[in-house]
Amino acid sequence: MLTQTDAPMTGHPLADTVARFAWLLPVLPLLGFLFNGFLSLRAAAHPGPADPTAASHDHGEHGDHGDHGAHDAHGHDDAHHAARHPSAGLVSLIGPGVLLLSFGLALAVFVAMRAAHIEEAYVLTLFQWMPTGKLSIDVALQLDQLSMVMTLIITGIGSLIHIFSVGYMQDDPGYPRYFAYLNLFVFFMLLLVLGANYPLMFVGWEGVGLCSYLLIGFWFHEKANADAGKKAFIVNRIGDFGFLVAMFLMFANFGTLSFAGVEEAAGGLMVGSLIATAICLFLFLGAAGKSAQLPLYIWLPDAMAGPTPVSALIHAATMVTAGVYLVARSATLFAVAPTAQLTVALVGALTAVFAATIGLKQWDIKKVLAYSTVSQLGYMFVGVGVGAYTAGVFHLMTHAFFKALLFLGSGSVIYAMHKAYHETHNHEDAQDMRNMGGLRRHMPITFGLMWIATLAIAGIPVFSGFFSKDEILTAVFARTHGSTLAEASLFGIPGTALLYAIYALGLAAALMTAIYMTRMMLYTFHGPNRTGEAERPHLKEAPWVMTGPLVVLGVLSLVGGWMNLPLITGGAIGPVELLHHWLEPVVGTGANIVTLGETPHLSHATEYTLIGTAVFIAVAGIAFALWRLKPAALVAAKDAPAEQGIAKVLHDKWYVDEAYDAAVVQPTLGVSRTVLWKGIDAGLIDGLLVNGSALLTRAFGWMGSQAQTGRVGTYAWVIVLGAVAVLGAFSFL
Amino acid sequence: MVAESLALSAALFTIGVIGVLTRRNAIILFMCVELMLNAVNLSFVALSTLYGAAGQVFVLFVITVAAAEAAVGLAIVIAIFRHRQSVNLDDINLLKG
Amino acid sequence: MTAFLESISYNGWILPALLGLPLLGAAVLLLRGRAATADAQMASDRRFALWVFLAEAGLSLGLWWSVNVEVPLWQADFELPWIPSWGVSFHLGLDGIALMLVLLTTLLMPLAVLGGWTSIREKTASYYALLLILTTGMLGVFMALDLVLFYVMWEVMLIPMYLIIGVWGGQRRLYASLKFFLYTMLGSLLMLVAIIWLGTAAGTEGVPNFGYDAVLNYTRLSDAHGSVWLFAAFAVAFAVKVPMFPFHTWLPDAHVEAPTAGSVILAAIMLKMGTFGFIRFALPFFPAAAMLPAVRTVMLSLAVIGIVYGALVALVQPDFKKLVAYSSVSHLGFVMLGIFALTTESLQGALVVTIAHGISTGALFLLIGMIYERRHTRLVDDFGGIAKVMPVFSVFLTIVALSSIGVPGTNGFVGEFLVLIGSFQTQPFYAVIAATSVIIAAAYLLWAVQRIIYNPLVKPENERLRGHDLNWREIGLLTPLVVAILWIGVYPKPLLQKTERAAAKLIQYVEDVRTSDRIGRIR
Amino acid sequence: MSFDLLIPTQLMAALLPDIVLMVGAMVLMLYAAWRPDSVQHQRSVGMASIGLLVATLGAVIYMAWRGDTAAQGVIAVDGFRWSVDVVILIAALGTIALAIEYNIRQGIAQAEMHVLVLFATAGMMVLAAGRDLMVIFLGIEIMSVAVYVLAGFNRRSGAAAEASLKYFLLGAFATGFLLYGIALIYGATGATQLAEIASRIAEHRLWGSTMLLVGLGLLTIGLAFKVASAPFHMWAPDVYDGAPTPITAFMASAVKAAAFATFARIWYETFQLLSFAWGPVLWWLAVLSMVIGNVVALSQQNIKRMLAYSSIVHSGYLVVLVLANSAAGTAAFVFYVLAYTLATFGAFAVVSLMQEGNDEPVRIADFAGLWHARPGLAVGMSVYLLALLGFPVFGGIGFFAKWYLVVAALTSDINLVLLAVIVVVTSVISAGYYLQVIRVMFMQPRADDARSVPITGPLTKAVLATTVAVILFFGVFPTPVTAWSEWSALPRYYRTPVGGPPIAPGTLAPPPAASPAPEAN
Repeated sequence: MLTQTDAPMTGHPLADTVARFAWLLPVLPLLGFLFNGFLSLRAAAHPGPADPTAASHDHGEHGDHGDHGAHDAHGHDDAHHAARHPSAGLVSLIGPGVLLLSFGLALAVFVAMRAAHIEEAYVLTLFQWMPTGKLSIDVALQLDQLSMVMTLIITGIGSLIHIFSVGYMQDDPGYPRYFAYLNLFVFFMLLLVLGANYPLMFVGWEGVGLCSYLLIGFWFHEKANADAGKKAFIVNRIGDFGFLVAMFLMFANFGTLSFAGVEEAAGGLMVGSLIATAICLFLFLGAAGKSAQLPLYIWLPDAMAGPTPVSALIHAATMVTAGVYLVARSATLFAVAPTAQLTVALVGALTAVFAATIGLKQWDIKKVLAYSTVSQLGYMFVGVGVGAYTAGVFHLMTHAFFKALLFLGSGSVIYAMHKAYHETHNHEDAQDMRNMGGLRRHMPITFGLMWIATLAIAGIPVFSGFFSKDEILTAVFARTHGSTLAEASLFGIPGTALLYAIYALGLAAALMTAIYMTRMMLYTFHGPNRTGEAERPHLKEAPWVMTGPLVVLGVLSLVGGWMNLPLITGGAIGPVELLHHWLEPVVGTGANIVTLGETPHLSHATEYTLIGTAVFIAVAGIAFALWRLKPAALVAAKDAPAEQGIAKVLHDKWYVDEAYDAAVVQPTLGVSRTVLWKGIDAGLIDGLLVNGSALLTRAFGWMGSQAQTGRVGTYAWVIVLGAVAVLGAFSFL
Repeated sequence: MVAESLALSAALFTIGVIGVLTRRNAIILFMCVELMLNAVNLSFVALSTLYGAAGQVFVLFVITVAAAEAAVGLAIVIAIFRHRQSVNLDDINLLKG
Repeated sequence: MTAFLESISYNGWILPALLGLPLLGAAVLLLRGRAATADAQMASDRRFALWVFLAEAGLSLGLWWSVNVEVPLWQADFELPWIPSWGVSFHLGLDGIALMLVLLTTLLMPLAVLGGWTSIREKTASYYALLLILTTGMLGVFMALDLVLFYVMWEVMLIPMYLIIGVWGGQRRLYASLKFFLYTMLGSLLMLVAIIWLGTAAGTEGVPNFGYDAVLNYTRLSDAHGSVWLFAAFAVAFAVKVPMFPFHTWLPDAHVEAPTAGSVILAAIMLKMGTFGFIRFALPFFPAAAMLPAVRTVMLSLAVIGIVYGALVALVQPDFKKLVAYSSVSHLGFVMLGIFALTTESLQGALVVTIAHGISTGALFLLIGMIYERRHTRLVDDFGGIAKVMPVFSVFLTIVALSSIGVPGTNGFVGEFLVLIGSFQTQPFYAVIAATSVIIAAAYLLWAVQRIIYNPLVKPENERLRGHDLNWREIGLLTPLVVAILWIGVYPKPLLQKTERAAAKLIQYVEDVRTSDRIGRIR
Repeated sequence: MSFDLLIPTQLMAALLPDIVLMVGAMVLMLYAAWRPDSVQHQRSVGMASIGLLVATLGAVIYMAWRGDTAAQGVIAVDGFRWSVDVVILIAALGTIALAIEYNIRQGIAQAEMHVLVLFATAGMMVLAAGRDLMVIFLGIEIMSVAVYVLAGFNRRSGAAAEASLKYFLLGAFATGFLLYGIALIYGATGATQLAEIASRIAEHRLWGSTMLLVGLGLLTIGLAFKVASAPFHMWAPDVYDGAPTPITAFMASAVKAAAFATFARIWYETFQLLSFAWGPVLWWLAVLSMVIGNVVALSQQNIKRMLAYSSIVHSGYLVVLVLANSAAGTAAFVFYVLAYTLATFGAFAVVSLMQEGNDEPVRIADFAGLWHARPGLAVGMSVYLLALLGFPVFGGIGFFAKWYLVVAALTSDINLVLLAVIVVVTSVISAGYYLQVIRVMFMQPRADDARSVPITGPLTKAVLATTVAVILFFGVFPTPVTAWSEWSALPRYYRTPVGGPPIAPGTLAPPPAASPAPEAN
């Protein structure tokens, strides 16, 4: 096999640095998981007077009579009668602690990597995993610039969210379990980005899916939550099927599954190679599943059933971007498959618009953010799809900042709402924006920080989202000519036309993004408060352990754009294209193939025009929302009339879930039950063939038994008939 | 002469078989069987003109055996008559199935 | 370790000892005096049986070191004349594949006993004696190097299992046990004819020879079309046992009605005899016939149909045990696909699935048994919210279900991945269809698990389970299984190395025969 | 030494065991009639009969040990004869052992029953020895007349009387066919000695002779009736059902073994060249017996009738061995009848224990829960049934019997592959009803009002223990039995010299090499 099996890589510049201990990066959270998991089970196995399961039982009943859909932060129901979990203190130390350690280590490795200026990935082989026949898969970690970026995001934002969770989940009876799952998630996520081959990446890939399943269904006593978890896992599995087939194709054609090996093999392929196209399309199916793209996005909005920090970490900042990482990781392979790239970009663009339309009409604050996430993920796919890998990863990063902030901020809001409702024993929906309003007076810090994030996601200049989104749009435009994509075609439509369409879709999505985000802010923080007189005094800003991480994220959302300032700024406000240069060794080859070996070139005039358009769109969106939406006119959820017309269609998410249910789920179940089980299994095989032949035999037996009349006459006749037959046979044979 | 004797023997045998098939009285049935045996005896006797005394020896054996059978058979018929007061074979079908 | 084992000439006596020990145990169980009360009797019987099984397991462990899988000779070879004039000998031996299955059997049996520790209350001596006899039969199948011995062992297993299902089973035990028996017997009797045919044909100077190597030597030159009927006779016997679609309908009934230990043994070990039969007999004996395009298409299609069909039917099962039974159909389809795709990777994967399925499904049945003992129902919809009241149980159930789904990091993934990636090399079409089952598998198991341990806790019967979480015996017997699940998932290399040589040899052998143009003796 | 059977003294010497038995039986008959009927007397005659049988067995073993041979003649002096004798004598021993206690339980005081068994046994031994159609006829009749009486021996039982009458009438009817067959064969060949007939057929190229073929057909019918092979089987269930259970066991085992012995001998020694004619007929007899017997047995509720149908199935199996027409076939025959006799005996022994009045049928349902009441009996019964099924280890020697049968079928010069397949496939059906009994015994509870099974007497116990032990022991170590049966195979020199009829198309022609592809006959 290729590089990965030459175990220690002694010659590598990173070999003698702290990078040797990179295996600790995932192992630390794993230890955290084991420890927290043990604490969780120990508490469960020794029910005492302060029995958390008993408390949670009450809690379960409590939740049942609520009739208002998915509740977040249910745990707080117990606040007044359940003491904090007995091992909460220890858990609060370990859970975020391991993450911080991991983050520290990641920073150290990052420093070492910066110092070393490596061109080639550092592969840390731990042991052989599945060596058999021609197949040789190692458990090996790959440290390069891309995995480094991802590791920093995961451990960094992960740490913040862990800390936030200490406050957010403090009264939940499943506190240790929560941190166990969260730690396990980080372990798998790090495995995903650090794995040096596709199978190992797949381990992380499925592992994060598993944790996502567990965390979505964290409050499993409500069927909807458990259903959402299951749905996420199964839809993800559809994508995983694609990932698997892609791996089969790689092994069948390249004989290797390591990143290095595949990259080397892909480099030898012609542009437009059928094999590469097939592999990439299957990989993208996997990516679409994990990153919630059309047509597999349906699980992500439902995934909001999980605790809000989980939504922030898994369903916004890290896991859902794994698909983008996968494409970036396979940059060279995608680069030789322009048809696949166009597919990726087109699906991304369509998803961006589609999800944004739904986001326009959601009332649940988390649902708005969920569709926004789907939409932004579409953006990232547009970026990596057109071969602007750096742009995609850049947006991934800034999105991680501002979307985590938005989710945590919404968590803060929900926390406050819930506490208020809890004090007054009100069972209104704490997540419905129609029940909020005017919260800026009660939680000013959250309010301010969330506006930063909103401006960032809308693409207002200076904020981080502006730079990354603009870079993607510019890259699309730049590739309409003089790239492999422009020369390729999809379904007979030339690439150039498609790219223009994608660009247009991108703008449309940007416009809608600005609208729905402003809408969310208006309804949540502005206008009159709609909670009710009793609740209003209880609305408070969250404790510092929660707002602290928000502040950090707010800063990052503000300045994150500086990590990859466009060339056109000319270094006026800071060094340009930092991220681009950093990632060059990893994705450069692929990017160069797409652009036919040249740096995509646009005239300054064009570039300024593009930037201007984007900014105009963003501002227009915000302005439109401010102009049209009247928070004052809104009524609380329980008094709100049902939507009509297109609003209802959007609110009901284009009825996609219903369509899938009718077209896929019910037919599968129905066919399985009536045709396969009752029909073939019970009816044909068991009924007709097995029991039928037994019955037939018995029937013949009964007939034979009846023929045995007991009369000598009958017997004599049979003897004579037999005799005639025998004699006949003897005479005529 | 042999051929005619054999034909007669075959005819007698067939008559015996038909008798067994058609009659319902145990005694008559048994007589029909005796007829079959004696038909065979006729064959043996006829054939012994061709091959020597073996056939005739056979006939003696058969007569002896038939006598023994008759003794046993009639005893059995009496036994069944004691139980059923009938020797009609259609009445004797306790055992069946 | 190896040196120590050599010093006691371990390889010389271990195989007959492994066969004999359970029989001895069974005899002692049946013949020793009765205890005063039924409870005392039960306690003493099960303790005795457990000790015998533990001794057996301990005894067999040495095989891990003593069997040298790199040598292309039968290991721990043991031969005694049995019926010399018929060319039948008592010949035992192992290769890497058989080694794994023997160890699976010996190590799983104590757990199966522990699984039925409290639920078997009547006729305990007979029950454990039957389990012991069954063990001898199963081990014999894996060890036999003589076709007659193999057949005898193959059939011997039937009666104990028949009685275990029929006497200690559930509601419809009579139907299920008879179905199990007749199905299996119908399959194996055709094999009997084929075995006799082969043995007499392979003999010299009028004396048949039923030795494995002799028959192999004889059939090496067999012609594809001539031997296809013989292949079919073997294949049907094994296909029933596997079970392959459409011979599978005995399995759900048998599984559902069998007591826990019976289900565990059925799923974990007995089904593997079918796949083992293909690997050890059907394929090497009749490579040309098995590789006929038509035959191979049929086998691969049935394997893949089994995979998808089993998964789809499992999706709609209301009874959890039945669901797991159908999932077995699906998993064993993977094994068959791996075997008939005929690459080293796929065959190795098939072997891993064999072991993995044994562990995971065995554990699932143990778990079902545990919840059944407490709740007296297996209907998925009767549960709900169990995680609230039995968290430890739920953790185990989740881990085991995940391994059955084939989540990476568990044993299930390694096997399925290797099977699929190996099969894709030669049979991409079938491999891709088979791969769709990763979706359905997640659907049926997660859905069932969700309905059992998650969802609201509304039924008062379930509420009463509070405080009846798994006890230490149950935790203790599940823990080794979970450790094995994770160990094979994370570090399957030792396992793969044990079987690598045997697998590669088989593939090479079949390929050689297939590509050679020799006209065979069997026409 | 080699006997010259034309010298009367040497003929007498070759008949030593038969003479011992017959003379002893006559003496015992006088003794039996000497005293008034009583339980005591019945028992003492029975014990004396057992003694006589043991002595005869000793004589047989002595003769076998001497290894004598004989030139061609009216009787055979060969291993086959001795082996069949041994099986028959074992069956007779078992019958009397069961009958002594059965009679006491059923209130049968007549001591002549045992003597009749001895006479029937003597007839069977003549059958086993006979190499002359005349001797064979005599043997059949000696046996049959005694068994006619035995079937109806329980005079208080209407069923027994009916059984006896049916057996007698139909038996005599079939004897007519048999005898006519002998006459025609005699007419066609001019000989009654088997070897003589064979050589005349070869010499005069008689295979086209209609007279011979019709004679052979009639002979087939007569023998098929005696062995209860379908479609000439219909008497068997009724007679087995009505007869006293020990006698049923005797009929199912010894009578059948003796009739089959002569069947096999005649076909092997004499009619090999006519295989084109009898091959298809026997093929169909075998198939019909297996199918009809199995299928009808499945619907039986009465265990004796079920075992009767099962014995019809076994007739079918044994016809396969006749059909195989080879030395291996005769060896397998000996093996099979031994295994079959032991198993049948055991099974009927258990049934005889379960029986209350003779007219009260023993139903399979009566076995329900027997395991809980009498575990030993239940386990024993299972062993017998599994032996009948041909199941390895638990069915002991029964498995190797079936194994040997299939070996003989597959190594025969006649292509019997399909028949072998039918044998095994139909035996799956038989599993259905054998297991039915095992299942009610083990898996159903004992009914509250179930009849109590009487304490097993010492003789019955001995029969049960011996049969189980032998079945199981030889089921694991079959070598002595295989060696013995190979020793008792009919020697090759009996076979007619080469040269035969042209092989007609569509007949059972010996293929150049056995083919795995089964083809229709």
